[in-house]
Amino acid sequence: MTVGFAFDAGLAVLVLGVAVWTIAARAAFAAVVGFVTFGLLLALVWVRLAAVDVALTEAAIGSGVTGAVLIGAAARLRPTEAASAAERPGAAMRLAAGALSVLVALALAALVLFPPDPAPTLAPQAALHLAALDVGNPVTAVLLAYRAVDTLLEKVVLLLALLGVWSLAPDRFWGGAAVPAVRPDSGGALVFLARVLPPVGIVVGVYILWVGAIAPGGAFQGGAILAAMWILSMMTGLTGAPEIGRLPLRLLLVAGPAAFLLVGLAGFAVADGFLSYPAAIAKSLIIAIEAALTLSIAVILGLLVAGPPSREPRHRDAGHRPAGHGEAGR
Amino acid sequence: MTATTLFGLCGAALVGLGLFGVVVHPQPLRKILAFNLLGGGVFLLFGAIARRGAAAGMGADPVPQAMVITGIVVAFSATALAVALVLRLFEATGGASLNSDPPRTEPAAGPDG
Amino acid sequence: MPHPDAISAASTSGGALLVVAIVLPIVGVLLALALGGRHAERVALALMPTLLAVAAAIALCVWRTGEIAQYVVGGWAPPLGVAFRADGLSAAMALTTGVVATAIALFARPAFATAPGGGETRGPLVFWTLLIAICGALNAIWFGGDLFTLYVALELLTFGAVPLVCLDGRPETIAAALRYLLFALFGSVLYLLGTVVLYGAYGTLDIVLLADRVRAVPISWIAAALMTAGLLAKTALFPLHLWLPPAHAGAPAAGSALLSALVVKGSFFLVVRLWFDVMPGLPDQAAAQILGALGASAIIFGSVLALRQARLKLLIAYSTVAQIGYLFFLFPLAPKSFVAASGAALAWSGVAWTGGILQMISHAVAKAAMFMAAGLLGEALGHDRIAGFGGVGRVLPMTVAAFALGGMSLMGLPPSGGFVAKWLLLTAAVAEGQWWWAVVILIGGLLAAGYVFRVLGPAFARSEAPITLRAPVSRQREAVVLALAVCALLLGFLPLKASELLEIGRPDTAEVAPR
Amino acid sequence: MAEFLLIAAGFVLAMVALGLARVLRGPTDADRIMAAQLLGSGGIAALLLLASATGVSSAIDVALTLALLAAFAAAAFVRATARPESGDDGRAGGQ
Amino acid sequence: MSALGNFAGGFVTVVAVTAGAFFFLAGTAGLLRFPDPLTRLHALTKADNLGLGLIVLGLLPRATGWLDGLKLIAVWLLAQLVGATVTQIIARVARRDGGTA
Repeated sequence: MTVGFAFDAGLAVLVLGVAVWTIAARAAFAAVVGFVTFGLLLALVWVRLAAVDVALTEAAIGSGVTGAVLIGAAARLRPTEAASAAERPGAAMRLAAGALSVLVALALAALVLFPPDPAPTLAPQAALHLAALDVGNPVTAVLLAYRAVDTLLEKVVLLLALLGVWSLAPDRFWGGAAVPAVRPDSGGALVFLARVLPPVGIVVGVYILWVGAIAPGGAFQGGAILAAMWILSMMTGLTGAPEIGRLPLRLLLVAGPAAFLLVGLAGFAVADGFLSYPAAIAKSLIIAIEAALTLSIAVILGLLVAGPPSREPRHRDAGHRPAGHGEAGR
Repeated sequence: MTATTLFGLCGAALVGLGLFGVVVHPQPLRKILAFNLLGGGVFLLFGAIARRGAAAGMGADPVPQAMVITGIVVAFSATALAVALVLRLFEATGGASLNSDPPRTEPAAGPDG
Repeated sequence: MPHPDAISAASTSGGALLVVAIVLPIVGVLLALALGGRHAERVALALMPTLLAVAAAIALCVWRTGEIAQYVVGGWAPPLGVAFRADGLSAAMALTTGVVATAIALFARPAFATAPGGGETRGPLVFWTLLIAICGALNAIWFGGDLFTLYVALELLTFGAVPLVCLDGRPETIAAALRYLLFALFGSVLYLLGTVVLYGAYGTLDIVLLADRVRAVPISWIAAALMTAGLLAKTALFPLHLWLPPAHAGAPAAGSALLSALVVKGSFFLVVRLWFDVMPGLPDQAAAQILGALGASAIIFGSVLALRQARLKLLIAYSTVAQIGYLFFLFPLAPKSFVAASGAALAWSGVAWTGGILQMISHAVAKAAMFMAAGLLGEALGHDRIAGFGGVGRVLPMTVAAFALGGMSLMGLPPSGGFVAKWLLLTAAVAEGQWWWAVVILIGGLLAAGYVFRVLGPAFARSEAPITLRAPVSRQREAVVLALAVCALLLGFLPLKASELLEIGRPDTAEVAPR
Repeated sequence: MAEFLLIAAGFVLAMVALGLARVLRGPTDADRIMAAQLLGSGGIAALLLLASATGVSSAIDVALTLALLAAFAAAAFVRATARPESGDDGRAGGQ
Repeated sequence: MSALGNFAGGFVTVVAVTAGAFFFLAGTAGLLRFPDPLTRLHALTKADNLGLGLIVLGLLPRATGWLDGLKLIAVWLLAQLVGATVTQIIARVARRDGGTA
């Protein structure tokens, strides 16, 4: 047994242990903290699996932003826990669920233990066209070129999730902003952090975006870091959440997918059809799309964490789009 | 056994664990957590497959990696929407239980906002 | 779908239309979100007929060539890249989507209007944007040629559908939406798991390439089981149907129509794709019988529960649970005999195939009409208690007639589309010697008659008290609903020739060697 | 040298595991939230050692990301457990 | 880099990383042994941050370029900053809740 394998075995056991804790913990808050550590450990696993792009995504999203969403929710839902504990399913149901889960896990384990030989892979084919795209990072090539249409659809999924969250607001708040449930404290360590961290975070986020063309990184990871900085700033009240009815905000939201789509459609005219890039400028186009996407992703993620608007829009007649009808208000 | 197999098995176990949690936990928030574990297990299985497909100077097959990244984004979107729904339900009812009575279609079943 | 050699890695002449069908709604979503306000409604109203026209063009193209239309995105041929494909089935589903969505858009106009000069409001913006998004997601599902692209499209569909359920913001509908979301997410993660297993085994997720590579080994079975289970949860097949009635009944009428008519068909369509196109080589007698049995239980349970509902929208929602059941007779009745050597079996399974798909289409059209009719009744009367419907047929004859025409399709009365669909399934069941499905089809028809007449009986009865309408009903909206209901009826008059469209892209016997 | 670094990474990870076993059990939420901090230092250290041992220098970017976001859990925690503000309206939280 | 430099670098790495690992040991020991959240927190953050610093120091000679070295130092600085803040936040919460479960 090599040192590397021993390390991996320890890591796997730790990941599983934390996962068991997440399921078994009595209090929801304890489970959520378990889940956040699970995300952090998973980033390590991805590095061990030679998937640094995924590790970056997991670190930024899986632990960072998801953690912020879940921890906030767990703290707010604490009063409901006692009531729902009474709804635990009976022993028979639990036994059946356990049996089913074990069955599925065993079937999958069998597949893992007896994999097909040789292992199927698309790596050689992906490598073949990298030169034509002039993109050094094969994962970026898959996301932005070979399977660009998946990425495009996924961005629309993000937008719809945001619209879904917004749709939960009461009518009178439509067009308004999400106000944090608690008053931001002006002094304090957190506010200090929220002042100091964002400049660093922006540099790192832009670096991750830029390096994505040649090394692990890219739009989503970069955007998630930028979003995290914005969220931190909103959490501490340094910046208010924006009003969702504003035209500039809406334009920011759709800028990334729109740029993606425009370049994709331009492919009909100047290249080999939808979502194909002219070889000479493929790399520049990909970086341009990624830059636009990063911006939109950052805004969407930030607003997803901020939640539905909880305040009436302030400029009812000014601004591009007066929103809401106030008679239902206050 | 290789490290790839090991993490593949880890993924399989996570899927089982997540499946169990999704079915057994009554609280929506815990179901969401379990769903995320389940997703993590699926992604890990995919990661093991990608690692086995290392070729052409790449440490892992990039196609599954890209799909996992897309999957993580989708899973996050789902989590955010689900959490927002749970919180809204809590605000509206003071509880977060799924076992409500079947909805009474109130007067004016029409589409009012 | 045919052998991979039969399909080249290049796009076919009409292939670009597939891109249009998928990209146009995405453009629409972006425009609706960015411009907001009344523009969302305008974009949606302009887009729905356009999509219908695009679907018609695709159907024409497929019909003319008699072959699958294909578009290779970005010129990257599968397995590295992704292809969109349209066979006869996809074209027919896209057409159905176009017709139903256009009708829904016209119907929803007054309900989700934004006052001219007024500001943007929540309901309209969310509704119109999601309507566009759902059409885009469905088109991506009909035309997607890659299992992972289909996964993203499925999620798109879920995210479009869930907020519609709780658009009115009442606690019950929020709970219904949450339950729907959890079921749907559970379903898609299982689907994704199956996809992962397939990639690990065969190194591609392209449907045509997979069809050639999939072998009848345990790994294929596990993948198929996981994906089917996930899709069944999304399709709300009994016993995974619990989420559906509250969700479909809770949405505003236009939303209910969209959910019940089209959204559940998306995941069902993928079950069909999975068994008939991805894994045609998998012998599936046992699985097909299980699916058929679940379908039969859905018909019985759904219909009985529909009979017991006091509220009209819940009755219609439970009838969706039942009508979904019929779709699953496709699997035992149009089994691999499609691919089997004997010519006779081929003829009969072709019948079951046509019947099953026609049931999918006619239920979509009829159910949309019925939900919208129920919406009009609810608005007019101020309630949707079936007990309070006495004599409403004399006041709102068009609406009740639309409901009745839709009901005919559910019962399977001639000459509706539902009649032809059920008749074909029945014939296939008898011919295949699987008479038990025929019995269930007949019982289901009787039960459907029961719950439809529970509504129509009092509605057409002479009522003692004069009916007072709480709100006037727009003739235009009634006309839209009636027109859609007539469409459901006309499906029964489609010449047999039209059903040949559904078989374009099916493998023919000569090509498929037994594996 | 690579082996030495891997052993060190494993050792740090073992310490993290031990710490996790302690803090996750509580008893207070303040204890539990320490788990995030534990990984914020130990997890990052293990990751850096790993990156150096295997020569995957891009893994440093992962560590950088983790370090940036390490405060998130704790920040969300204090925000969520702070005293709720009275009234949802009227406070001008300007941009 | 000369052979001597290589050797010196390797020496620094071994010593610093070993020392760093030791501090992690100390931090965890404190975490396990101290009685209340505040002291536990204190032990943890002080020791772990020092441990991380030493490990970064040990890895610097192995960095493949100036950018990697810079990033290593940035990681440590960030961890310091974030660690200090988080410590203060948790301490405040622990004090507010009065250590009650």
